[in-house]
Amino acid sequence: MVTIEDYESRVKDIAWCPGCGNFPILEALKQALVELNLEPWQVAMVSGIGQSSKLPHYLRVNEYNELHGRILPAATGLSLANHELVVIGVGGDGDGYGEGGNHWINAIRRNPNMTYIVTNNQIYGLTKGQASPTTDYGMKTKDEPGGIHIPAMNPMAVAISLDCSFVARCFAGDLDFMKEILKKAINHKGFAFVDILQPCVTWNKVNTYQWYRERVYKLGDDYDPTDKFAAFQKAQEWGAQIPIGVLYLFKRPILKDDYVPLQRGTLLDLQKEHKPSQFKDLLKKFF
Amino acid sequence: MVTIEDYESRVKDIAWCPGCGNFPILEALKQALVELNLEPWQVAMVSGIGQSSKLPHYLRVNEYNELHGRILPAATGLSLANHELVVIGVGGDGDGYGEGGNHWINAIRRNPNMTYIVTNNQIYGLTKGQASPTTDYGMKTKDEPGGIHIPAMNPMAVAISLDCSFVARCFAGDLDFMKEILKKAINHKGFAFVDILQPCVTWNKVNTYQWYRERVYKLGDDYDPTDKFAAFQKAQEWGAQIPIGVLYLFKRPILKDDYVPLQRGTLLDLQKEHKPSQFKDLLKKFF
Amino acid sequence: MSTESSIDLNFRVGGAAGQGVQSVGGVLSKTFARGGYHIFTHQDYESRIRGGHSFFHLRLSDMPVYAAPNRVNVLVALDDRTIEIHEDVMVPNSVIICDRKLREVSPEVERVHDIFDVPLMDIALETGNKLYVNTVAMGASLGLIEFDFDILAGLIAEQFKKKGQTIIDENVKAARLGYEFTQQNYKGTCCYIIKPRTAPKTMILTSNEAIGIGALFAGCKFVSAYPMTPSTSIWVTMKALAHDDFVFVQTEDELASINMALGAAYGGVRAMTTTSGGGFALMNEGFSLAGATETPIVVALVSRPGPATGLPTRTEQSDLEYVLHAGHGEFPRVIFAPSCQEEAFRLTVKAFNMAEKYHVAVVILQDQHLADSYRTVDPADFNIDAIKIERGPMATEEELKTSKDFKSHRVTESGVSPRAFPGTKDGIIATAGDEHDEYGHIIEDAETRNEQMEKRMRKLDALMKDIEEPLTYGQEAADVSLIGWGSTYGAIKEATDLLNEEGISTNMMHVVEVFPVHKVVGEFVTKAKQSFVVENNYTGQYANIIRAYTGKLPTGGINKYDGRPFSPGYIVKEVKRRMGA
Amino acid sequence: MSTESSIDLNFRVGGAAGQGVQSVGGVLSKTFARGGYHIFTHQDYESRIRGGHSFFHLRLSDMPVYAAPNRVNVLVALDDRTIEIHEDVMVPNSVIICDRKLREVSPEVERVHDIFDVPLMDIALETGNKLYVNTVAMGASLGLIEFDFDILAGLIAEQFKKKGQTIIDENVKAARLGYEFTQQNYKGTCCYIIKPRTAPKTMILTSNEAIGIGALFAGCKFVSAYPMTPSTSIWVTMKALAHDDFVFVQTEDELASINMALGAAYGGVRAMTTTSGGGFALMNEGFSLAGATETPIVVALVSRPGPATGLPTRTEQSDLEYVLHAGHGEFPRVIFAPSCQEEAFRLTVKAFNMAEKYHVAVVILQDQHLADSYRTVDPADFNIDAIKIERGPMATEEELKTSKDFKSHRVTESGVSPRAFPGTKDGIIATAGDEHDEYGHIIEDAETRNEQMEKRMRKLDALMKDIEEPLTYGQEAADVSLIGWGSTYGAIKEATDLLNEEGISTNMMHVVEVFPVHKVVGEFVTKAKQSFVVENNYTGQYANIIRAYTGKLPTGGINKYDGRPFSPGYIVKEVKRRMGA
Ligand SMILES: Cc1ncc(C[n+]2csc(CCOP(=O)(O)OP(=O)(O)O)c2C)c(N)n1
Ligand SMILES: Cc1ncc(C[n+]2csc(CCOP(=O)(O)OP(=O)(O)O)c2C)c(N)n1
Ligand code: SF4
Ligand code: SF4
Ligand SMILES: [Mg+2]
Ligand SMILES: [Mg+2]
Repeated sequence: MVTIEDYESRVKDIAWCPGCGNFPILEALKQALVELNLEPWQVAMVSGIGQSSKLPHYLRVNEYNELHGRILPAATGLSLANHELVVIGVGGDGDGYGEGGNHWINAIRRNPNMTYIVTNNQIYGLTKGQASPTTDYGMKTKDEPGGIHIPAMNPMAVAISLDCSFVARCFAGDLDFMKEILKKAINHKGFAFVDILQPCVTWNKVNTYQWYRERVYKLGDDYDPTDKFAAFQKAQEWGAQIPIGVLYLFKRPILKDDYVPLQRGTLLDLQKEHKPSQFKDLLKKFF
Repeated sequence: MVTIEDYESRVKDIAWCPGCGNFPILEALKQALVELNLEPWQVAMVSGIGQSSKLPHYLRVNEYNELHGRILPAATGLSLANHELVVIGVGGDGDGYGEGGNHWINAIRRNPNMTYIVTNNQIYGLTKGQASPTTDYGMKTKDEPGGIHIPAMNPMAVAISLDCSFVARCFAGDLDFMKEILKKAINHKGFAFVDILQPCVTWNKVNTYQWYRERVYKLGDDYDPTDKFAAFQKAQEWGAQIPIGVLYLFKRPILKDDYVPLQRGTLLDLQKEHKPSQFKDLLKKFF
Repeated sequence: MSTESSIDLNFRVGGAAGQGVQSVGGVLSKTFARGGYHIFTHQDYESRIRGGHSFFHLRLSDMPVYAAPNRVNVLVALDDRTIEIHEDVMVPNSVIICDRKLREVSPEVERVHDIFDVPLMDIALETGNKLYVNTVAMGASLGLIEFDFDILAGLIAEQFKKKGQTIIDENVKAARLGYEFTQQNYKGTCCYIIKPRTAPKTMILTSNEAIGIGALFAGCKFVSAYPMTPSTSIWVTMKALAHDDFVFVQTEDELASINMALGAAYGGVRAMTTTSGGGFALMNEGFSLAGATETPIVVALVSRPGPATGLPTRTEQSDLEYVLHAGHGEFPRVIFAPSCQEEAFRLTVKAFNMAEKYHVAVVILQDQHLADSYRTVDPADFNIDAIKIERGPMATEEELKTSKDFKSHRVTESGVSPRAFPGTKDGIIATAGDEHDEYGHIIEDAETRNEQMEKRMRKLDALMKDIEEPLTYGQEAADVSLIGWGSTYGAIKEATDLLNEEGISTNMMHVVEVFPVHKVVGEFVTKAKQSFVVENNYTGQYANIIRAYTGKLPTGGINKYDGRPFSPGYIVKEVKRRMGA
Repeated sequence: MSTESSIDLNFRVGGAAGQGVQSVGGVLSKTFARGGYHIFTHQDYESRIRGGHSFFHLRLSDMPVYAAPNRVNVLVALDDRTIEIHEDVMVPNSVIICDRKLREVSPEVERVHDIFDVPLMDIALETGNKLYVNTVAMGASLGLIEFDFDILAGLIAEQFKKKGQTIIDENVKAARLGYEFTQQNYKGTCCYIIKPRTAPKTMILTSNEAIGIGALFAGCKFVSAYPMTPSTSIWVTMKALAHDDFVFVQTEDELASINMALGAAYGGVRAMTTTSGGGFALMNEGFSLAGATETPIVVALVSRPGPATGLPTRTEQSDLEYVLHAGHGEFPRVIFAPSCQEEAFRLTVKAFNMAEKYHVAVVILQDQHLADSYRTVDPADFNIDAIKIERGPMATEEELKTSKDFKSHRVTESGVSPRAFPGTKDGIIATAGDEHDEYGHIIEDAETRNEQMEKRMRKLDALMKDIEEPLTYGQEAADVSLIGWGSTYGAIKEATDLLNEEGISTNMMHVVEVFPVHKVVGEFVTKAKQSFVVENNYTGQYANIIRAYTGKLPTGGINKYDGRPFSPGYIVKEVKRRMGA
């Protein structure tokens, strides 16, 4: 039986501000992994650069800490190299929708088997409070005291428009719900995209725990996440009411299944078996 | 009066294949500019790299021929430097949705005042027929004789999900309609995104003139492009029926209007008036 | 600095991120500056917003100072780790200020050091808010040298102006209580009485701020950038100072940053982007495009230690050869590396002129150390009236009207083609990243290629005449010659003085207009008996450049790559080691 | 090649893109190869799919050949511009094949050249399809030297196998009619009777194909790439040969390409990405990450002339210093530059071994010229049985089980840390692009930074012992020493022979394992009386590297940057000019 202690990191000095929304996310993820009875060595996390991208250092799993914005290519490569790994990407809203935007829309299209968590604090945390693509219109930041004049991106709507196979939103202030969604995401076959509303107690004085708490509500059992238009409509809600839960589910081919060699085993297995002589015949074509 | 001869390029050797869908696009654009009575020097085009990105060389306008995928940043910069210019970006589907994907989603969000034409031949033309993000699922290419196994991106749906201020589709086989849409796009205040179905007679043997012609139909007068959900639903049509016309219109602030200095004139004017002494007082803050 | 100076006091404030280390250090710095003294500061911080350990080093002198030594007279400990981390650089007659109610002090430390217990928290609470701890610390520090309290009070009033009179009053009171507590209770040996003096007024600023100001004065009207430590403060400064006088776009990534700036520059405005090494890596393709299209652009690259994310808040000079060769293909470029705030200002203005005179990319290569260092400077060195805006040769309206299309890339002797902006009546201005003819249209033939390639490369010769000689300092014939570039200036200069004082005859050459390489560089190496290139990097990049571009061979290198800047003492020690001394 | 050879015939087929220039040239090449001859080809084409002008140069010899001279014996004109463009490189006793019904020939050309009118179109139409024009041209060309027709017929049959017997028959007939037409009607002086000879069988392939094959044999299981001329054919080759034996991902951009490959490599598989200069520019940040995380990766960079998009289908060696310094910060790397197909194969295999033995990025730097050149090679040089797969030191299962977490970056003497893959039972494998400790976790302190930095840089010394000596050729003591690297090998070697024959004693050194620099390089320069570095670039990049890394100074450079490769004759001329001859 896997226990929470198995996920105890050797890193003790956590570099987040006290009260940061990343703490409950870390906790929920650990609990989810334990409840799924996954061993730490079976899990590989890929993160970018930003506050939440430090997260994998704070639990005990395999980890490739990438550059800012490049989580998804590396995670895709890793998931193809060894599709037995449970691959989880984690990074910020700036990392994912800003620097990494192109990878995000294209990973959705490819549908690798992995979970992608965006800790969406609607701000650039680590670089001290600049606007991110999800910063609300009009929010005042340190260097834009007059307020941000570019409307925020709606990641849920975009992901749905791209037919993402799993689209969910959670709130860092609701640990149990987060844990359940994360378990679903990890169990999902394909690209599971989870945007987590994450209060940044230092730089975002608007979208606070309380702000979110007053607005989020859970999608009910009657909600049908396979209805694209309903999902698209639901995704527009942002203001007085913010839905959390699995917004959209779409069945589509998984990237790995497209590859003939991966039907025989992992690519890593194939690598281990490799013998140059197996290709000998191939030289014939050049005579 | 501006005439079509004014737009005659000094470049005579057009590097497109005979029959390429880029020819009518070039023609439609020229006619649109003439009918809008714009002088060539008032127009500045920014293109990327690919077959259609050669287009600005084939008409007589100001031109910044960018790198592959980087049309939109340069066009945005240009439109802010001199907002009196009529800025038009043109490039391929690979250029815009592949290499340039991140700029596309973020330009939509910023809403600079410009037109962006994507000549969507659903293939990488110049590099000899690899799949692009819009290549139809299952299409056989030279290096994927078994067929492309990743579903195509739906640029209309994505642009709508991002609240793009003007979203249109045309077909290169219908010159007049194309011209009218281009005129609307150029006249539009804000980011006007026009995806043109462009037959590539060399590499795309599926989506031919005929294939498109059998499928495209014009949106009727009763179609309301300001209804987001209707537009999103319309955008899903791809197969037996492909709608062309203005799919979506959304009023939102224009990038230039956010900038105080640009209310006084163009940035270029400001540049010309610049005197170092105007900032003299600013040193006081450092004492 | 040399020992001629009579005052050379080093304060260090240590604490966790978020504790206000920077604000204590910053306010003290400004207080001393207003009191007529010279200061130099160094900031050491981690890549986090709260916690960890950071410190602010403040050197105070009656002479201009350009570097921070690794020694401390007054240590202000705001967190538990400060004493443990810095105790070994405390000099004789130094003092550690800490609140013993908040911090435990080990008996060993106690035995060795003068611990001055100031009830920071009690005083803060007494004045109204535990947040005033920092203000109390400022006062206590100042009290130690009996500096004029009113200057501090005035600064506090300015700083809290927006927060209202009560807050100002409380803070001033907190500071005063700290000041008085020290005066009344400090009995140790670390007592210097430093009175404000009437000296010419100085400005106090960091080198990033100097770049930001330089850009504004140079008429930079467009900045597109993506946040990246330690470069961000350049545009933050610009926005704070002149929000309504230029256009700033925070882009989605650095690919967009450089290409947006290129679009703006093509449109005729002076454009800049700012970044650090990782962001510059993403700009490389656009940098090459600037070369091909001959679009003038300025890139301010503020380096940090690599590879990859490396040490994101620390210092290194490891991007020099990268910048020199960055971008595929071959094209001219200019590299400036400021040695101090004044030079950062001057070189930034010059960068915009060079870019537009020669239609090239100019990189201002700076590193975190200098970028974040406050120093007092003589305002005369920011001579606004002397600034000339040189935009390079322009096409006449006549030319545009009479030529059907414009030759943006006309082949000229200097390689520079007269310029015109799109949107000029009758002008058709075209350019391409593909090889092109004079009109900017794509070509395939070898002759035109050669013509355009040679035209572009000729600009390097043309602009060479604008490159200033490196600075040399010290005796003509010396046993040791030190060579440096960029931010190491202060440390090397002080080391040169110290070595000479110790009887090792030393001179130095310092390069700020780094590329193209001035001929004096090779001559200096030739003349030197023994030359050491001092660089904050591992591989000795400038030494490589000297060999490659002058064919001369420096004797060796003094390198450091731990993310921390050189202190003068470190260089002295390394020189002596090499001299077998 | 030297004049010792008795046969040295140069064919050139010119036409518009889309006219089948490449297919005519390719089929003729293979015909000659099967007939026991050596061939070398060069392809010149524009960045377009139809129109413009392109040509295929085919050199035929009874000796191995490594370069294409700029002279032609048989010119096949498929378009109007061929004659005008190539007539000045026609040698005495040469012939121009063209269909006078399709092409007009000017009286001046007529006066100077032997124009052989072949009714290509009539014969094509007669055999059934105007598309057979190319097949007729193949036959006609072959007829001129009375080569064995059956070899061509056999090749045609293979090529059209999928299209059915009728198509095969018609094509064979078209070729035969062309062949016979020549035999019966050609009366000029360009008649060589070349009979197939029984020579050992050769393979015929391009250097990009050799890299592709090399990667497959080396066990490269993962390629992520974005299409970019002239690199694309590497993975196209791999997919065509072994679609089901490795994983290929066409990415959205080059940022994704390299980072995806890094993810796969971290996962334990051999991974590669391919690109050209512009794409490599976009990969720079990821390249630096490979350095920081010590992830083994191979980058095949096939260069074209820059800056920016430059001349996208042409050749240049202008990315060498860029690759050497690419990526912010400092970290070791290896650069290989193949000189020919055999070396491309060998070096690719070695690249994967080096990457995994030392946990570094290895760049295979090639340029369009060689990438697209077909050449006949001895299959013995593709010795599959000799290939060793060396994956470097691995952690034992025991180690993983007993240590709680794994030290991915353990500090060792060689700098190489034993490796483990994620997903191994009980192993926790972490790494970071931030500076990290041995476990791969982020650190901020100077000591660990130094340890890790030094550990990484030490690998350069360790791997140095695997770097092979450069090839030297020619007499020991010569008046002229030529130095080259990469694709210029053939031209320089032939120039060396020619110069010696002309009485200018010449030797050469050729480098393919370019970085780190082997000590023989400096020694060679020291020994040389006069050394010239021959490079397809403007700035003399390898000469720069020699100066920077050996401190030795070559006499000068022979450079070319018009997008076209060196011919041996060009080098000879340039050497003579420098010798005042
Ligand atoms: C290429 C590059 N550009 C910029 C940076 C600087 N940088 C580090 S984190 C960050 C943004 C952080 O915002 P986000 O991704 O939202 O993460 P958060 O800190 O808010 O969790 C930036 C811009 C970088 N490391 N690399
Ligand atoms: C950074 C970079 N990567 C790759 C290329 C090679 N390239 C040139 S055009 C092109 C794709 C063309 O496809 P598309 O944009 O759809 O244009 P089309 O030719 O189909 O009009 C590619 C990949 C390049 N020029 N630059
Ligand atoms: S700055 Fe914000 S996101 Fe970063 S650790 Fe602090 S609270 Fe969390
Ligand atoms: S390849 Fe296709 S897109 Fe390119 S010019 Fe030819 S037909 Fe047009
Ligand atoms: Mg964030
Ligand atoms: Mg296309």
